[in-house]
Formats: sequence, C-alpha cells, structure tokens
Amino acid sequence: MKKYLYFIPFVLVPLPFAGYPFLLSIFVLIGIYTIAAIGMDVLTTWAGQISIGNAAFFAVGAYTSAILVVNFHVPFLIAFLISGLFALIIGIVVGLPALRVSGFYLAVVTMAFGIAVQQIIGVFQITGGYNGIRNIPVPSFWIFKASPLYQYYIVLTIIFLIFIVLSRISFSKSGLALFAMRDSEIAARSFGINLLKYKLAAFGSSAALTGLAGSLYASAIGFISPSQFDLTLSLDLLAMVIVGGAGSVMGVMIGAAFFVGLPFLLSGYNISITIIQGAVLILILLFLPKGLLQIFKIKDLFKKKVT
Amino acid sequence: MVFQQIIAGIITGSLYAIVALGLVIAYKVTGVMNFAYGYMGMISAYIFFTCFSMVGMNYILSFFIAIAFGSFVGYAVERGLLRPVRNISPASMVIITLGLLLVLEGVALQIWGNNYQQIPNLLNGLPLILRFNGGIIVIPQQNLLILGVVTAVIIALILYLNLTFQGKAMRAVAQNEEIAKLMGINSSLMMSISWIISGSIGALAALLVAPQTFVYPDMMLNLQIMGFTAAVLGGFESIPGSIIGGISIGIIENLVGTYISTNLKTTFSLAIIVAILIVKPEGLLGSAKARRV
Amino acid sequence: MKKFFVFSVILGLLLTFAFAADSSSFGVYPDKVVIGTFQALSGPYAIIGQGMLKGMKAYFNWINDQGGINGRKIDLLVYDDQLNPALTVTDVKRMVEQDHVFAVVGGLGTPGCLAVMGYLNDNGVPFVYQGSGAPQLSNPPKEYVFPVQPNYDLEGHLIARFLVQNQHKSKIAVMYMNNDIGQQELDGIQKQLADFNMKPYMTIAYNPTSADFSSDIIKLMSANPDSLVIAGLITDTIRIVTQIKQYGMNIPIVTIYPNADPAFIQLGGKAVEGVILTGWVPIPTKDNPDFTTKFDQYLKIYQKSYPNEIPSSYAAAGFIAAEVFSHALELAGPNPTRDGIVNALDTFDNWNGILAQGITFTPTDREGKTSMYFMKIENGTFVPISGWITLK
Amino acid sequence: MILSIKALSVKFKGLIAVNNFSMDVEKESFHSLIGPNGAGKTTVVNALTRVVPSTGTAFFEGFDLLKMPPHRIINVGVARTFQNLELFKNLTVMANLFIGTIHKINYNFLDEVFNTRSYKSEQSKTLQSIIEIAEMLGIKRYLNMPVSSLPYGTQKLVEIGRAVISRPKLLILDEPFAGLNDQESEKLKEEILRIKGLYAITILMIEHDMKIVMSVSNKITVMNFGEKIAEGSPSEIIQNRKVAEAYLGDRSYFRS
Repeated sequence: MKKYLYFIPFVLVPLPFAGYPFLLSIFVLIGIYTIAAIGMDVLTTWAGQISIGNAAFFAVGAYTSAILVVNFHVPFLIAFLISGLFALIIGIVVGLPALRVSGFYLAVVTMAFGIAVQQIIGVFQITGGYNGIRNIPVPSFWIFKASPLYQYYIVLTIIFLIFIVLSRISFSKSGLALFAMRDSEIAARSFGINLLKYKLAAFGSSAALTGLAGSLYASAIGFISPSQFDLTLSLDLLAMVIVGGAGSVMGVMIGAAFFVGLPFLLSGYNISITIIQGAVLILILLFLPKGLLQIFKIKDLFKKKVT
Repeated sequence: MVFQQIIAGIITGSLYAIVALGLVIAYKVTGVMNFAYGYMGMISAYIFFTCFSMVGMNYILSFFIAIAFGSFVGYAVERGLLRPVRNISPASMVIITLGLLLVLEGVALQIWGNNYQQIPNLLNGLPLILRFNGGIIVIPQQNLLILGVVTAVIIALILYLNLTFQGKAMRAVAQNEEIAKLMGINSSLMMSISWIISGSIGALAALLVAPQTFVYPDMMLNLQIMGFTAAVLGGFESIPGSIIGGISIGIIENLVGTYISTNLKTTFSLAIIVAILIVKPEGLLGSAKARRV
Repeated sequence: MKKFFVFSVILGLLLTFAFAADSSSFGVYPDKVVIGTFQALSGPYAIIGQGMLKGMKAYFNWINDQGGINGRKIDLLVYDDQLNPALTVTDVKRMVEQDHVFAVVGGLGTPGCLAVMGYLNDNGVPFVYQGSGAPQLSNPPKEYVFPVQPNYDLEGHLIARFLVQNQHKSKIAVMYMNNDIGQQELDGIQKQLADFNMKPYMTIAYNPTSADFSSDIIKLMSANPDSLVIAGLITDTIRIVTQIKQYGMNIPIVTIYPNADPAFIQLGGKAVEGVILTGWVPIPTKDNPDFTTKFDQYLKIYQKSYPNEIPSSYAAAGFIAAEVFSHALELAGPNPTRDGIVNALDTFDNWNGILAQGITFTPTDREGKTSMYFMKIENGTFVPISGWITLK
Repeated sequence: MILSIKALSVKFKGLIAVNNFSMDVEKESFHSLIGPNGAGKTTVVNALTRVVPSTGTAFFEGFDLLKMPPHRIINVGVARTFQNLELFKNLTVMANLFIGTIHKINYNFLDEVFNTRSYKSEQSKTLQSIIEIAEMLGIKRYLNMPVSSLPYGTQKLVEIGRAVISRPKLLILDEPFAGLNDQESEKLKEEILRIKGLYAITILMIEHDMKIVMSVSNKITVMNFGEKIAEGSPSEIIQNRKVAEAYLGDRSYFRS
C-alpha cells in the first residue's frame, strides 16, 4: 500500500493555494492532461501501438459532454461517463485499422483520423460548427460548489483511481498480455493472446481515458471549438508521455506539468515560448532518454516487478 | 471536368510527392519520421529571401546557397541531434523532431519578423493553357517547373541508388545496417548522405512552393502533412511509391472536392487513403516484410 | 518517499512565494494603471499577435511619453497564449487574480476571447476590444465586454447587400475558409441573401493552408458565377485571386477586412488589381484630407516605436484597441474605477480618435463599430468606392 | 499418435516453401525434424502454429491446427520456442514465465481491478508454478531481471521455461541448441530430457546438431527442398543414402 502514499502530497498541495484559484486552475489542467496522457501511455508504452490522433478522442469526449450538459441539461457526472463510453466505442472503431497496419502507417492512419474529426466537428450544426460551444458550466455536486478546488479534487480522484487500476493490472493477465503484444506479437499469439481483442482493448481504453479527460477539459475551459483539438495536441500528448517517463503515472504527471507549466511560467516575459519548449524537449531526450522521471529518481512504481 | 481535375491533381500532387520523396530518403536509411521536415525547408526559403531580396544577390546564386544550406541543416540535424540517440524508440524520435519543429518555427519568427515575405517565381512566362471540349486548364510555368524538377530528382535518385557504388552502399545500409557494416560499408557516412540529400530536397520543395505560399514560419504545414500521407500511401520505403502516393492524393483530393464535398474534402480524401491502406497495409508500392522467426 | 515529500513541500512553498500577491487594489496606482492583454506571440498565429501587440505598444508608448493619462502611465502586461484557449484561461485568471489588472485590453483570437469573456464579465473586469469578429461577443451584450471590431456576420450581410443592391449581381459565389471566420462570413451572406429571396450561387470551402486552388477554380469556372466573395486571410486570398486571373476569369471579387492591409497589395502585386475589399479603418485619400493628416499621425506614432516599419492591419487593430481604452480612461476621470470605465465607454457616440472612427457603445448595444465601406485596389492603392454603410 | 500432418503446403509469393508434407508424431516420443538450411523445417513449425498461412491438415488430438486461430493453439496443448528467441525482451523473467500461463488464467479484468478472492488465489497459484519451473531450470535467481540483460544460454532456458509452464502436450523446439557451446548444450539436453520425463511431454524438435539429434530422438524426419525425403529411427537415418546426398555440400553438419 506504500505506493498509494505518494498521493498524500497531492492531496495537500492545494492548501497553500486556496487563495489563488488560478493556480488551482493550472493544477486542474495538469491533471486533465495527465489523464489524457495516461491514455496515450496505455496505447504506446503498454500496448506498443503508435497514435498521433489522440486529440480526436479528447475532442469526442469534450463535445459529447458539452452537448449533453449544455443542450440537454444532463447532470455532469452522467455526461462525463457517457463521454468516456462514446470515446471508447470510437476508439474501438479506430483500432480496427491497427489490426492491419502498424508502425508509421498506423501513425498516419491515426493522424488522418485526428484531422478528419476536427473537420467533421467544424461542419456539423449540433457541435456549433467552427464557432464551437461556449458557456459550458463547471460541475457542482451536492454541497460542493463549482470551484477550482473542487475540480482539483475531482481530477485528483480520477487520477488516483486510474493509478490503482493500472497498478493492479500491471502484473496480471490484462497488463502482461498488452506488454507481451508490444514486445512480440508472434510470441504473444503463440501463448494464447488474442491480438484482436487486446489491440481493440488498448485503443478503446486509451480513447476512453482521453475522452474522460476531454469531458473535464470542456468544463474547465468553458469553451470548445475544433481548432483546440489539432495535430499539435496529439503530438503534445505523446510528448508528455515521453518527456515525463513512459509507463509510469508519476512520469506522465511530470510530463503534463512540464507541458502546462512551462508556457505558463514563460508566457509573461516576452520570450519565444516555442524556442524554449522545443529546445528543452530536445535536451531532455538527448540527456534523459527515459524522461524527467530519471532526475526525480521516483521509483518506477508498477514497472518495478515487470521490467 | 474530370480530366481537368485529374491534371490539376497531378500538379498539386507533384508538390506532395517531392516532400514525400525527401522524407522517404531519410527514413529508408535512418528510420526517422521527421516531423520538422517542412520547417527545415522553410528556413532555406528564408535564407533565399535574405540572399536575394535583402542582400541583393542574383537568383541562381541565392538558389544554390539556399539548397546548400538545406543540405547542411539535414547533415547537422542527423549528426547533432539524431545520431547520439539512434536507439531510442520511434515515438521518442518523433518527439525530438517535434522539438526541432518548435525551435525552427520560433527562430524564423525571431530572425525574420512577423511579415509574410515574397520570393519570385523562377519562371515567369506565360502559363501553359490547355483547352478541350469547353474546359480549360492553366498551368503556370512555375508548376511545369515543379513537375519537371520532381521528375528529374526522381530519375537522378533512382540512377544514383542503382548505378553508383555509393548508392548501392546506401541501399545496403537501408536494408540491414549490421550486415552492411560487416561488408565494410561506412554506414555512418551513408546516413549523413541520406540526410544531406533529404535536406536539400526539402529546401528545393520549399523554394519551389514559396512563390505560391509566400514565406512565413508555417508555410510548409499543409505540405508536410500531405507529404507524410503521400509517403505512407506510396509505401514509405519506396521512392517511386512516394511519387505515385503524392500524385494519387492530389487527384483524390480534387475529385472529392468536385464531386463529393468541399467542406469535408480532407475528411473524405483521408478516408479513401485509410481504406486503401487497410486493403494494402504496406502501401501501394511497399513490400510486406516477413520477419523470420 | 521522504525525499519526494520534501520535494513537493518545497515546490509548494516556492510557488507560493513566486505568486504571492502584494496588493489588493485593482490595478490603479498613483503613478500607473496596470492593464493586461493576451496575444499569440509564438506558435502558428504569432504573425498576427506580434503585429497587434506592436500597434498597442506604439500607442501606449506615445501616451506614456506625454506623461500618461491623468498623470498615470499605462503599464501593459502581455501574456503569450499561443492562441490556445487553455493557456488563455490560465493567463487571464492570473492577470485578474494575481496581477490585479484594471482591465483586459485587446485579446487576440476567437477561441481565447470566447473562453474568458464570461469569466471577465462575472468578475467585473472591463474587456475592451477583442481581436476577433465573433458575433457572440456582442450578442447578447454583456456589462463589461466591449467589442470594437465589426463582426464577420455583419460583414457578410454588408457584402451580400453591396453585391445585390449596388452591383446588381445575382449569381454570387462564395469561397470561404474552413474555420470560424469563414463560417461566420458565410452565415452572414446567406442570411442577407435569404432576405432578398436568394441563395449563394455556389459555395466552396477551402483549407487556408493549401498551396494550390486550381481544382476549386475549375469548379468555379464551370459554374460561371457573376461575382465572387472570398472569406479568407491575406496569403490564401492572394493565392486564389492570382490563380483566378491566370485562368482568365474576370468577375468582381470581394474580400473581407482582415485583407485591407498594405501587405495585401505588396504581396499580391498586379494580380489583386480590381479586388474589392471592405474596410472599417479609414484610409487616407485626396477627398478625405482630414483623415490624411490623422493617418500621418498614426504612422508617425507607430514609427516612433518601430522605425521604418509599415504597420500591418493587425497593428492598426492593436492601435485602435489602445486608443479606445485610453480615451475611456481619460473620460473616467482622476480616480478611475472599473465601473467608471464601463460608464465612460457607454458614452461613446460616434467617437473619432486617430484611427478609430465612428465608435459607439450603449449599455444595450455593444457593437462598437457597425459601419463599413467598400474600397477597390486601383494602381496599387486602396480607393474608396462607397461611403460608410451600416445595416441599421 | 498425437499429431498427424497430411499434405501440408506453404507458398510465399509463388515460391513453394513446403510441398505436400506429411508426418506423424507418436505420443510421448522425441521426434526430430532435420534437413539442410532452407529445407523448410521452420516453415513447417510456423505453419503448425499458424504463423504463416498454409494448406493441408494437421490433426492434433482431434483438432485441426491449421484451421484454428493462432491464439487458440496453446489451449489444445501445443507450445513452441523460436529459432531466434522471441522473448518479451523488456519484461522480467518472471513476467515472461507468467505469460506462458496466461491462457489458463480464469479471472477477468474486473477481478483484477477489485482484487477478488478468485484473483488472489489464481495469482498465487501462478506465482507458485513460476517459482517451481524457475527452480527446476535453475533460473530462480534471475526472476526479477529483464530477460534482455541475461546471457544467451539463460535466455534459451527462459524460453523453454515459458513453453513448459503452459503444460503443453506437444512441445515444439526450434533449434534449441544453436549458439550454445558444448557444455551449455549438454546441460540443456539434460534439462529437456528431464522435463520430458517429468511432465510426459511429446517433443518435436528442429535441430542441426546431429550428435544431439541422434542421442535423444526416437524418430527422425528428414526434409529437403520443402519435401520429406526420409523418416525412421536414428540408426535407419544414419544409413540412408538420400540423407547423405542431401547433406553433401553442407559441410557444417559433419562438424561433430
């Protein structure tokens, strides 16, 4: 149970910042991207499938939840779950080509999917077209008022739950089947692993996690439009995984913090964020190929047993 | 109108093809999917702009300086950035080139400022006008030039790879680096050469298209995406494949735009491409690689 | 574990100190007024954001050189949001909650503006000038939100009306970008044409980053419309117009106000001769000597900060944003409050500044600028071909 | 008779790799499949385990292997090793062995997430069998190490362990002795024979090392150019002219 103690600091983090809701909003965003990046991690690090179209699942989740909440006044929690479910279904459909194509071919197929979803959202009425959907409310529940603090704990709870699930399956049938598929499809198949099932499961769960993150994003930002879900977002999600530390929830969290935190820290100084961001990305990969997790020397929690 | 659209598609497609070609050369030998490719070319377009419009050199000299710069960028990126981390995962490699993209985009903006810049066409004469049963197709000389250059580059590359010793050595490295090394081939030199070729093709593509798109940091964005798609559609490792891939995409796009939908043109075009890949997972001219187990 | 815990605590403390606020006032100090803006200064939209920021800075530098407004200099905080609304939201919250800006002036980009509009209004922070033509900014009106730029829907109406009533066209084709601007223009045109019991003769959506448009032009030619509206930005509009000319098509082409920029003529050269544009920022011409002097003044102010640079239309937008806010601050008196700014802005009645012309706000109508005019490119200059036109 | 292959053919792009191949494997026998390089031995095994598509039939205890989805083959009791080692190289030895048992595991995803009783008991049963096999093969101390960090010989043991832990009725070994020195080979041979006796496994082995083949096999099938050219006991094969001809020019086989 020791590994769960790592979450205690995160529970305490907001206390000093209660007076600065905007800092909490940043933590909320970090949390949201963490969830989406874990979705990417499951797909790439666990199952060995490459995707540069995960922004589309993020968009599917964000739009599903926003449309349900804004147009149909569905309670947030239900909209949240439906958005995950819907993304799951779409993810399984997108996973189908992965049964035939792999490597960079799969990368381009997923990229095509990402671009297409962006365009489809822009064309239809129900999604508000290119004008997007605005006034998406922040969820409130029972005695908890809509506030960044409350959002923070929602997001933290979800990450915690994902962490528990991932650490429990990592040395069990489901997790090891994915790892096996990643390392050798031929051997995995010879030992009874149904590649069809596990590839679709990987795409489905990746999409579901990303979709849930999208749903939270829509309510945190309050406005969504197709341009927010572009190729850059897909690549950023992949970069978060790699920069932070692939295969570890903590690593992915560090990656997300890097991606949200760096522009935030630099945005007021009139220096080019892209140059610094790009240079730091390159330097990290040149000197810390296993990601920032390497410097923090945080134990690789659930990979401990496996790799 | 079908015929007109197909001709127009070939013209657009030749642009995709040349970008795809450069990507494939670098991929074949070093296995890197270069997301900064178009942006490397963009820098060369700015170099041309600087030499020609700001310094006032003549066109041909500026052109060759820009191409030389492109090949230098290719060399430097492979040597300085990718070589030290050859064995990291493909996803990490993608992220390094993404970092490079961000840096190049920012640097261009810092150095050349926030204005769109212009560079002139190499050929500025009267466009070629074809008329047939009521339809018309106008091909500006610059586009004919692009078509010609693409063809010439392909022929040159194929001759180089098949006839010269160096080209054969490069193909050997592409097929199996270890064995090539054992045979005494300087594989590290071959990798550098592949990126030098790739870098100069990228610069060439940017210079050819810049008179149309103008010069600004994101000028190659669309071409780069379509170049990737073309490369994959063609079979990613096949040089003729990248050309066929590029031209097919140009034609598919135009036919979709004409007969299906304009506001979902990209979506339908990409759907068709994905469908082709599902039927032929190794691309149009790629070969299925059977791994020995 | 212990290390990690210590690390988190230190990080927390650092952040607390880094962002600890030292003032509870609202951006008004004895010697300065602190305001904020968000602009895309890096990333794909930096070309627009950098231009707009230059316009704002040029004006504020000029004001500050004169001693500021009512003895207070204007201190502009700039945050780079890369036109990514997730960053816009955190940046704007930081401006309000930590920097305690008095107002937000001139934010760039529809997604960012729409994402923070509600937050600023709820917190009573004046939000003056948005670099966006989204109709949702002014409709419905919001107490603290003051859009200045005409919205694209309105522009679409005006263009359709101009083509039908002035030019007597009936087969109007529309080429529009596959994005929010294109869609809003198309909506406006369609609505106006519907009032005339008409429809666009054909519509073609396009990807603004495409290099080649011959396919669309072949389609256009075979349909043979009598006029064409291009709802695009500078580079793609020029590409389309150039190719249309190459195909020998000779129909009136109307395009939208973001293109009324010196760069449009400079880059487009001969190909853009005869193109009709809308404008909301007046241009200096012989028959408008009054404005010529004002335009010269604008150039002088701009070039004081950026010597030898020709300002872009985005710089003009930033300049106007600064002008409108500064004038309101002046009207709000020696002890400005946020509500004072709102009241001052609501007194704008066809107000003319240097570049800003005919700006009007009332508590119930927040479309700052509703009139536009048409101009044509002749011999490499913009020549007005109509007076101010409005819908009302 | 546990496995009966009839008229097996494999074609690659018009090239015939295996042609009309038939063979029977007796229950609990040690059957070797030999032949010069490129004779199609590995292709036969790949066809049986559905790595490559093929025609013909291969009945194993009433199931036609060639009609089964590849991931079901282990369920009827056929496990294999690979010529070039197909270990899960980023995983530990323990995880590799675990994957060998994965087809037998009964719990589902929800059991894992909620840590149910059936999950816990299955999991401890599996861990026990992993330790048992590891002890038997003498690789227990490597359990928590990534396989890629182990010496080649040990990796071979892990691969055999992964196949054995699945409790196969038929174990197919594809050149298990390639790349090992004499000492390692001798050790591995003993291990294989011990496992065979312990679990009453039938073994089908492809091997080049004639000395080992002759010493362990009950029956040998010889292939050349995708066809069967001889079959019989080791002593019969040694005297077969066709076999000698097939190996002529491939001197590597006379090393022993």
